[in-house]
Amino acid sequence: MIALYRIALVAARELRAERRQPDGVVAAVTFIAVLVLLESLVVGPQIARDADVASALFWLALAFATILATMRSFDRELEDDALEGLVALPGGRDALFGGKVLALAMVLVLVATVGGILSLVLLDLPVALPVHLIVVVLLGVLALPPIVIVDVVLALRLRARAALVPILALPVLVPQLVAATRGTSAALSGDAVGALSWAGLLFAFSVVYTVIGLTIVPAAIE
Amino acid sequence: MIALYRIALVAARELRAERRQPDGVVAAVTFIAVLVLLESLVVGPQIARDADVASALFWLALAFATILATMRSFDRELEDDALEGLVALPGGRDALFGGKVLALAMVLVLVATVGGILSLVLLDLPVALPVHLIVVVLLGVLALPPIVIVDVVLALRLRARAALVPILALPVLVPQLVAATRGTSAALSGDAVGALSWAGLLFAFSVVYTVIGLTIVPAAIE
Amino acid sequence: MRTVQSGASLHDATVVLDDRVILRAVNVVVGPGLTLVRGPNGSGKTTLLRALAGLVPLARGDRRLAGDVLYIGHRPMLLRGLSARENLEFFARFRGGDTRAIDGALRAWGVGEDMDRPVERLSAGERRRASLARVEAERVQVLLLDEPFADLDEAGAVRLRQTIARARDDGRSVVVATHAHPELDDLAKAWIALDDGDATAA
Amino acid sequence: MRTVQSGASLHDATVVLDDRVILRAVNVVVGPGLTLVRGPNGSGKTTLLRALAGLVPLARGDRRLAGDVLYIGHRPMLLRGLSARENLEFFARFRGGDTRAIDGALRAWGVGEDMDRPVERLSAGERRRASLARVEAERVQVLLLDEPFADLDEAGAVRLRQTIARARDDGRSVVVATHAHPELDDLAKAWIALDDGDATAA
Amino acid sequence: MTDTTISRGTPYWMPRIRPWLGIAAAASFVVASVMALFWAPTDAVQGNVYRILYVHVPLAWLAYLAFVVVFLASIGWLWTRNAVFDAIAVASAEIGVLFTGLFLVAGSIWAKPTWGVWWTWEPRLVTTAVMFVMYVGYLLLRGLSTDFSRRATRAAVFGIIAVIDVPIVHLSVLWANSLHQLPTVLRAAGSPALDSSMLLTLMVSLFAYTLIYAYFMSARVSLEVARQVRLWTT
Ligand code: HEM
Ligand SMILES: Nc1ncnc2c1ncn2[C@@H]1O[C@H](COP(=O)(O)OP(=O)(O)OP(=O)(O)O)[C@@H](O)[C@H]1O
Ligand SMILES: Nc1ncnc2c1ncn2[C@@H]1O[C@H](COP(=O)(O)OP(=O)(O)OP(=O)(O)O)[C@@H](O)[C@H]1O
Ligand SMILES: [Mg+2]
Ligand SMILES: [Mg+2]
Repeated sequence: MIALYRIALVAARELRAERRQPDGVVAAVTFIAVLVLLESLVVGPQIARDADVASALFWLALAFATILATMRSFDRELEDDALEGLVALPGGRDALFGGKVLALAMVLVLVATVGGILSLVLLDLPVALPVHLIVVVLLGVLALPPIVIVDVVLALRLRARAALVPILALPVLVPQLVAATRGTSAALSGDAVGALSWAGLLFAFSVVYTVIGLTIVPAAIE
Repeated sequence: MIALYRIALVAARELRAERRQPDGVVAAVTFIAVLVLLESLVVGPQIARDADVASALFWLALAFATILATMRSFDRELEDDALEGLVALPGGRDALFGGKVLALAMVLVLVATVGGILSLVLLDLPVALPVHLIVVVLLGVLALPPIVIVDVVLALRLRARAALVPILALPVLVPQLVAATRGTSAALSGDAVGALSWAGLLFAFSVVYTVIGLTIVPAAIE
Repeated sequence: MRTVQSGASLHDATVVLDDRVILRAVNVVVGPGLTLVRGPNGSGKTTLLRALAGLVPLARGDRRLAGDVLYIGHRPMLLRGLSARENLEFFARFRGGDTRAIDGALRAWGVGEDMDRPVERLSAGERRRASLARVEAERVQVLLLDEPFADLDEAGAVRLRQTIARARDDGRSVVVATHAHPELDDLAKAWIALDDGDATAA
Repeated sequence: MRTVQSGASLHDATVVLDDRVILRAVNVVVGPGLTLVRGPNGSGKTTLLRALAGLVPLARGDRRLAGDVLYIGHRPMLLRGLSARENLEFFARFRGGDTRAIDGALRAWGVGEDMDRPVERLSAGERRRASLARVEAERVQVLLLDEPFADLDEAGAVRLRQTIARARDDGRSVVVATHAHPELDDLAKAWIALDDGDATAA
Repeated sequence: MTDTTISRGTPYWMPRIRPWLGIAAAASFVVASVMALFWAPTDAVQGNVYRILYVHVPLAWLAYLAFVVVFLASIGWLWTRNAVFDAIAVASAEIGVLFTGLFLVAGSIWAKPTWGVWWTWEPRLVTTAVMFVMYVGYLLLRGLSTDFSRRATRAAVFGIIAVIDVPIVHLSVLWANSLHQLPTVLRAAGSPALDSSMLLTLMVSLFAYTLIYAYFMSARVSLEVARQVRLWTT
């Protein structure tokens, strides 16, 4: 109980710091919008409207948004040794991971919702199975934060941090991104069975990584 | 003369700090490689091997690598107020932009070379005009840093920095990325005139932005 | 090995950073009252405090702790973006305590007017004061303060001495690493002298 | 307006940060010798020094400068990743001077052994010492030191006082913002008392 | 070091002419609307939908103008440090973003019946969207900056860079495979390729929207100057 309360406190602190930048979420959304714009401009409109390609772009953009948001969150913590202040609290080490995952997941759900609607409208995509699409996107979004946060924590205090994180994170994210892309594309084009089985895989990913994170992250922080 | 010497000093300092992290360049290259892999995996090999799509992915990845590398460079400067130490030097304000552009361009040339060779090999692309390709890539790489550095300086010390920089930089980079993509694709598919005229445009971009940067960035730093 | 009623202790603790031995087989027992850590620059004071707080992995030896620890390092450890009040509220809630003491503590430390401004907009001394207000707001048994006088003006230093004296009188364990401030010696019960990684207790 | 031979001055300078007035129509003329800036936490000492160094935009008024400035703030301002020696070499070369004095200066400040380690691996006091070695390595006319005693041990503080005295005797303009350290008053020629953004010279 | 100059308030004639400017803007808007809706002939190919032209095109041009004004005011601020330039820049940027949003929507509404889609990926549309995002970014940058002169300086630098997109939007139709109308009025070779009564209607609309822009500007600049004065006198 107390552990959950502490996780909630860390998440609330994170969200508050995030909200102080009134345009934090706006920023991430604009980022996705710019990426969608950019890619369709360089790739060409026909290709960009393909259900596979559109989903791939969306998930790549979301992966980057996650990495950026996570790094920003830890950058803030490293200034003035705030992270150390948190870790020095009794139970601080254990609450860190859960709190960050929770906060980041909430931010990303918002970003994905707005960014997804934007992509649908901008690319004028037909949606065959809206409910399946929502389920897939939600599970895909929940699968992203744990692994990115684990990587950021591992890379913390290493010098090449900003560049190291994508390297550590992206290969591990590849399976999830492929699953999310296939699932999204299945939901867009009406393949209900495909969408649900990818969603199941995504759910498994997020459970596995969350458990791993809760177990090993406390040990990885000094 | 003294101004050039100072720019060289700032660039040398930057490169040295960069070299201390032996994985700086490696990191950026891996980043590009992962991105190329990821996209070809989710988008499908046929589409990914298309000259247009391959160039587009390469340049998008390079744009992100530039943004990441620039932000990392300034993160390092903000720790312990090192940037302030530089700006407080006589002429420091003026040398900052030039030095950073120089250092970053050198890093990016390396990254683009290795990343480019990697993409060619991984995607098994035929190259019709190798010399033109080199010219286009070189000019494209030189056109990226000025604008990214200006935007990072503008967003310096602002709270939503990590999110603001891509938002400010990417739209401004769009024309350059389109030019670089078209030029690369022309060089890959044997259109010599096309490649050269896009290269000329890229050259114009880098000159214009460098001049603007050298003129107004000093005013933008406090 | 002995048991400690309230406080912290290191037994035969060796700390290695960067392949260099920073603390060498240190035995330190901190009990109620004020313990002063003295030693020249680079002798390992910060590392010792961080080891007591469990922030640094021990290469050998072990650490015992009775009661919660409040560690305040060279930097104020407040999260940017949040105000001083929000930072302190977070810490207090996290410990399961209440937040009633916070306003009073911040006001007593002279940052009453600035307590709702983001901490990165405060001056160095104001930030230090806000972080020291945690001592009153969290009321924890073991206090580890690393160079807490830095950036404080005369009034702030007086207040800090009073705070330390009061904490000592309350039976809390207070460990302060600081240069100069000989007047603290009158309050102290124990001294740890560090020299290049070797600790001698007095 | 007067002319200044060597030194720095602010005329009718107003600084606004965050839409709040931090310095209010301040007139300050700093000439050769030691000028002490005194004032409680948050009174604007750092802002005054930064304004003299040209690091903060003036909302009104202007700044004059004769000779180069060396400003060292609350933080040591050394670039992480580089060693202390490399940092100092960069600064010296940037000013067009030579780098011969650097090794000696770092050794004199007690960081001779650590001068080739990356600065982020130094202790707080060692980092401060490395940054103060710039005073000897760069030999600039106008020195602006913000709370330079922070984190220094007794030996370091003694060395800093000697350094300040020597710079004063050489006819350099030295501005030091610090709390306590009343012994500096004997060396000082002028005082600036800051109170909530208003400066009074003495 | 240059001083920041703060104007002592809006020029005395500003508030006096503003009502007249508003009346003129409203009147010419009514005239332009009547001409656009009833007087101008129906298009031979598109029928009545084409009338969106009279909103779409003037708004696009005025958005260009607004961003060029941002550019000039930005140079003005960096050069003179006169705060009134910053007021002009922010006012013009906000109005420019508004107008861009409006002509994007108008174009989109026009695209549905003529091209069959609300939005498509072709150079003019994409570059317009990029321009929109860029100036939203400009406003974000302003919003995030804290104090006055930093905000003004940073925004000015970006305002100077961002203007490069205006010619790019204008020239984007010349790229291969553009669906969008090629330049019909503002074209290099020869006179406008447009029916003369249509052209007249367009010019009257342009005049009306220019007055609206001027009216908005005068109101927004005064507001901003008043804020500056309040800030600097407390
Ligand atoms: C969302 C969709 C659209 C956008 C973003 C857009 C954007 C623009 C822009 C930026 C201009 C100013 C051109 C310049 O002078 O540089 C313009 C002009 C114009 N647009 Fe559109 N437009 C859109 C849809 C349409 C549609 C559907 C039509 C008609 C089929 C159309 C017809 C025109 C015409 C006739 C002009 C005047 C061209 C000239 O004389 O230069 N637009 N549009
Ligand atoms: N970046 C900033 N934004 C807004 N206000 C600031 C900023 N930095 C400082 N201030 C405010 O300006 C005032 C003066 O700050 P300054 O740092 O100059 O004080 P100081 O005299 O150096 O204090 P200290 O003794 O604590 O170092 C303080 O009230 C502080 O809150
Ligand atoms: N992260 C690190 N990696 C490697 N060595 C370190 C690191 N941090 C500190 N050291 C070294 O450990 C030794 C002790 O450092 P510590 O910070 O504990 O000293 P200190 O007594 O607190 O000094 P100060 O009075 O300067 O604060 C120093 O020699 C320092 O160079
Ligand atoms: Mg220490
Ligand atoms: Mg200060």
